[in-house]
Amino acid sequence: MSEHGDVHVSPNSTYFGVFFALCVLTVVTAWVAFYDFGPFNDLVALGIAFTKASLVVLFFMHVKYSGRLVKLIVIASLVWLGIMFGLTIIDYVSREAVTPDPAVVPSPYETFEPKSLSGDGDHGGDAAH
Amino acid sequence: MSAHTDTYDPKVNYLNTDWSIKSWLLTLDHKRIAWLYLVSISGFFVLGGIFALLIRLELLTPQGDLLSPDGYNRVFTQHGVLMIFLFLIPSIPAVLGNFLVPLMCGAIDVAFPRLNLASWYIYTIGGILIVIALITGGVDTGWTFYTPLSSTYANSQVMFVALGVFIAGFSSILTGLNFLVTIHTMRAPGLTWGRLPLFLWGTYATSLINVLGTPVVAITIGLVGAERTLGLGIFDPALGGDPVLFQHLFWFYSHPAVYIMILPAFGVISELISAFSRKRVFGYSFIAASSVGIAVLGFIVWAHHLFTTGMSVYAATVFSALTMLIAVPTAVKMINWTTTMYQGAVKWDTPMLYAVGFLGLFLIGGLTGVMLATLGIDIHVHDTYFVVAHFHYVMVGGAIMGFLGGLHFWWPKMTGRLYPESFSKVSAVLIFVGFNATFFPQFILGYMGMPRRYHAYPEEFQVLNIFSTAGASILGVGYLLPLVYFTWSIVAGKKAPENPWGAMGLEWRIPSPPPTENFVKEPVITDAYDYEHEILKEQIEEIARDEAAAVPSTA
Amino acid sequence: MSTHADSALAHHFESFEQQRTAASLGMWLFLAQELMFFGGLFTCYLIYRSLNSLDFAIASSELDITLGGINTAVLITSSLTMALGVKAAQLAKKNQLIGYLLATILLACCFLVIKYFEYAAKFEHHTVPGQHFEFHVPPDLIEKFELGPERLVQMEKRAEIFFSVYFAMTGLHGLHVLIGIGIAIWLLFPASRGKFNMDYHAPVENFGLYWHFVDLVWIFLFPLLYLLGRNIHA
Amino acid sequence: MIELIKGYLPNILDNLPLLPEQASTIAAEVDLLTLAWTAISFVSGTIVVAVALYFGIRYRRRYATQVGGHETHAPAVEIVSMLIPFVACMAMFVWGTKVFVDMRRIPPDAVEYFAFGKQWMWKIQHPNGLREINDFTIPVDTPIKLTMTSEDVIHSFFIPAFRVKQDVLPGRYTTMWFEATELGEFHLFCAEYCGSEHSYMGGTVTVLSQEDYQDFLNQESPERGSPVSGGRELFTSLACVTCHQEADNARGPSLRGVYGREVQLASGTSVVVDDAYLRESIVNPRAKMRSGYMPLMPTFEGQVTEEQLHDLVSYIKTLDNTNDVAANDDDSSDDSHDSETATSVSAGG
Repeated sequence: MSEHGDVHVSPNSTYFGVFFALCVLTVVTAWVAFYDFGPFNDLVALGIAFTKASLVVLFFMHVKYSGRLVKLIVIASLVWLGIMFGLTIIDYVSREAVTPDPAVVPSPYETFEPKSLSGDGDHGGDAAH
Repeated sequence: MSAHTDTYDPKVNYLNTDWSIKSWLLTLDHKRIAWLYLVSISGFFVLGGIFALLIRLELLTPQGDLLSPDGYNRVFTQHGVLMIFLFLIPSIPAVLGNFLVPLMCGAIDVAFPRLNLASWYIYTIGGILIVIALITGGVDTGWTFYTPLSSTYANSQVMFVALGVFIAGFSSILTGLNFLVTIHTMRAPGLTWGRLPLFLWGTYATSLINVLGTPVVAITIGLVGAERTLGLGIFDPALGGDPVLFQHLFWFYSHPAVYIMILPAFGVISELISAFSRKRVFGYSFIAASSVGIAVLGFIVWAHHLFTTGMSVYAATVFSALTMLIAVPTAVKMINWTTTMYQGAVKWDTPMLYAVGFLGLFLIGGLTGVMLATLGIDIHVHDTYFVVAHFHYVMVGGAIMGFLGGLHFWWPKMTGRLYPESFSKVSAVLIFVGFNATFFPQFILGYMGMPRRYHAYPEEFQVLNIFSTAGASILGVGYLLPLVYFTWSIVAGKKAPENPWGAMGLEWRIPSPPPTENFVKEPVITDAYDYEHEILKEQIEEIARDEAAAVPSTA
Repeated sequence: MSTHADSALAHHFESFEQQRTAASLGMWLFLAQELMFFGGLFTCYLIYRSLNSLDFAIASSELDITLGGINTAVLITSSLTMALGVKAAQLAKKNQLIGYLLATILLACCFLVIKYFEYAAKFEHHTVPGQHFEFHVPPDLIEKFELGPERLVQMEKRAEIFFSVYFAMTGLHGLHVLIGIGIAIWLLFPASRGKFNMDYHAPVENFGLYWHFVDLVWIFLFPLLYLLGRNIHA
Repeated sequence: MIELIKGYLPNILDNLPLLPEQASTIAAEVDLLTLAWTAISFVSGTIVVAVALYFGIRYRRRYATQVGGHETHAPAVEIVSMLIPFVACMAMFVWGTKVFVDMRRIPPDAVEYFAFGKQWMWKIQHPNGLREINDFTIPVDTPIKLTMTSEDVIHSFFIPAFRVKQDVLPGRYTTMWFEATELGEFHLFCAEYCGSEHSYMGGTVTVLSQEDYQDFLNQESPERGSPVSGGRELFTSLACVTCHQEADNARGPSLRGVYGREVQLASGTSVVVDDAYLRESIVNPRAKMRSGYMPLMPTFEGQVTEEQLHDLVSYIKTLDNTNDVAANDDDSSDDSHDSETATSVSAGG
């Protein structure tokens, strides 16, 4: 693993530069959060977060100067996270919602307390008599 | 390593170098840690086996008269938890893996020996917590901990077991991490990736799953615990939480976990078939690549456990197709193992019996797996005994056959003793027959519609259940035998030579049992399966002489 | 023990380089594991927010953006001191290393103290999930989004999910900060004995990686939990 | 002893069917798919095992120093071993998905029924409001759409003879459909593990001819029974039994023999259990909490009528140490269990 042979030492200016950039981006992200960009709200916030994260990973964590294996681990773990997010969400975005007519069937949980379902019917107690 | 040559005493090996209890409990030697694991998982296997026995006895009659419903629920849950989290997942990686990974790498030890010992302690703490749960009332959620049953409704020791599983999970994460680093950085000079024994490829793929998958189940089970104790409501349907999300997260790990159990077994089988055919394994690079391929594919198929939950039809279709892709690398392995025997010099010793038995059983397990991935069939057989039979074929017929095969193969190396070949052959046949008698009827039961986790069942299912229970008793005897003759062999077995099988591989070129430092002289790195190599010639001839001496010629 | 009494090179390694590579690889794999560990929670957040984005936006406006912002700054600063600390260890500058470690510990404590005040406020306002959970949608928002009584009941339940996710994520993150403080204190001992140099500084370097990871998680938690949906008041 | 064992062993030949009855339109489709897969598996499995055994015997080791040959890679073998399973799987995937889509595509003319799962019973509501518990009576040759939800944990509605199964989730509706083709009685199971009495959570699907089904719908609702039997039914259907169990770790106190006894309250005082205390505890459970229990019980105020309240109290009064708490006993036989939980049909809504 010769790519790890020499230890990389960054100059202090790099660290302070990154720190300064992180501070600025934090202020920016907090400030823009109060403005409405329509469908891009999440993208802006996450874009800034990704930029900040990349700065930390590349410079504070020295990935920019690390060997291929470390870079591979970083990329692979992000890909795996992507698999977990991506394949879970495809279920949720494509589920057909079943919402029966509340006049026909008592709705569970949401607007009725759960026990009311069992309470009213089976004995024809309050409803029928 | 050469530095140790001058102090080497051939009578001292890793087992007899120090007899004190402390030297075992505080050992950093990967070979001794393998023993710590072997003893602990055997204990949990026996315990899990007793629960299995109770399940089969209960199901002998349709009425559910041996155990109360709650008692039965506890028994099958505990069977599952013990067998999966405390036996199967650590079995091959932690026992054979710990013993063999450094040996096969030509290294003195794993990369992080202290972490390795810590992993065993973490595993033990997890195990103790689960045992405490068993003693103080048991757990009845099923090993899958589905919410909201586990988070809100269950009335048993869910917290202890959840905590135990959570903690034991970190043991397998750390073991996986250790092996990955070891295989990457500790290989002897000249041991290139293309020369790696296939057992290491299997272990490598397994470790990938351990590191990337296990944390997800840990946090998921952690959330269930938080829901029970702290009142967090992440999966609570009363708040609009989705219990199916729990299942997604749970199976994100627990499906790959099946490959944690089976991939190392694949590695073992590759070694066994090659060694007993004395032939380079067929299509080496395809078997190696398919291990990693299965590990990766294993992560994108989890939702096939959710087809009946009311998940999206489109997502179900995607997952069904992805699942079927796993048939391809698996078939590659099957075919290559078979063709390895072509023009080989096949000897039917006990480990080979296990290997061929594995081939047959895993074939059934794998093919029914693809049937289950077929949407139209899965809807009917999901959560029935068909599924139970399928995963037992994979986990018992696959993983345990692989584990036992490997244990028989490397036992002379681990202990320096030979086990009685006749007994071991009998037990291998008993296990094969008993296993099929136990689980094949369950395929039919499942298709007939008998749901799993049933404590009482309609009468028409009884005949097949009787077959199954009868088979289980044969299987039980089959599993008891190795326990007896292995223990006996440690005390009174014949001394094992360096290489009793005439196998290739670095571990067969050091004394049995190995010295603490593994390699007394710099290991000569060769191709792992070059059976015509000079190095092997002398050893094979020695075996031939021994055999000729043992069997008086009748010709 | 596997380490020789006076050498920092464990006996099963051939060279410092091999040892350092192994340590760094091990740490990165551990971080991959950590990422998946938090990933489970992020998946919960992702699913629930995509299903209930308005509910989450309204619930998140309960959080104190100032305290969250200050905490972000505190963690970023601690990341800087840690990065400088690793450099000091590499260059065998003993006193600098101790100073930076102490600064990191101090900032981490500061983070936890602020977190404590945030949590205390939640307990006071009954926005802690569980039996006593209570959440009331601000009247101006009821009007703005024309929320009917049924939708309000639903929203209060979804708010409990939001706060469950909030406490799970920040709680786990806080636990990591706490563990980090413990490790940093433990590192002070070898640091004060001047054990670290160009050849052997893996413990400090790996702790640095861990600490940056903790910072990274917060970099995402801050916008996801505190910021997204702030503009509903606009 | 032998007699006992004989009693347990049914006639083997009568009881060894290999396929469940095909009683729905989808059943034959599923069976055909399964048989096709079984055939493919059998052929390919047999080939692999036969070849392995042949190689193992044909190339067995003849002398102790023998080593194997050089045939260690053949691209053709690899290509074939990848291509055949890939093609077979994709073909079966398409077929299997087609069957699945048939299962999921609900015919527009399907009649909508409702099913509610709860620990541990199925409650069915017919389109006209008629309700059944654990029995599901349907007309033959009619597409039936079932909309389902659960009141507690996840259950799964499974009719093997129809080859259909659908999980029933709390907080959400799921649907399934089927069309029965055969008259008769079929098993209804809960396939998703749901707690203590999971194996007993099921019943019978009765398929009637169109005329018989009409007769069934038109039948009179049964007369109201005695207060005690009414209370017993309520005790089950309101799920009181879920918490008020005999078990040591039950969530609620056992009610067996509680009437007339003095019990400890959480407040430190004690009270004699009489009609008024039982009533108050149902309507306002937290007013006088028993010591040692969590305040988990929901109020039933407004959920039970005065009449029902009276029935419940009457039933609880009869619970002495010889009387069974409904559905909580360790019944060993299926039949007696069913009679415990199944309540009679009555017209509701």
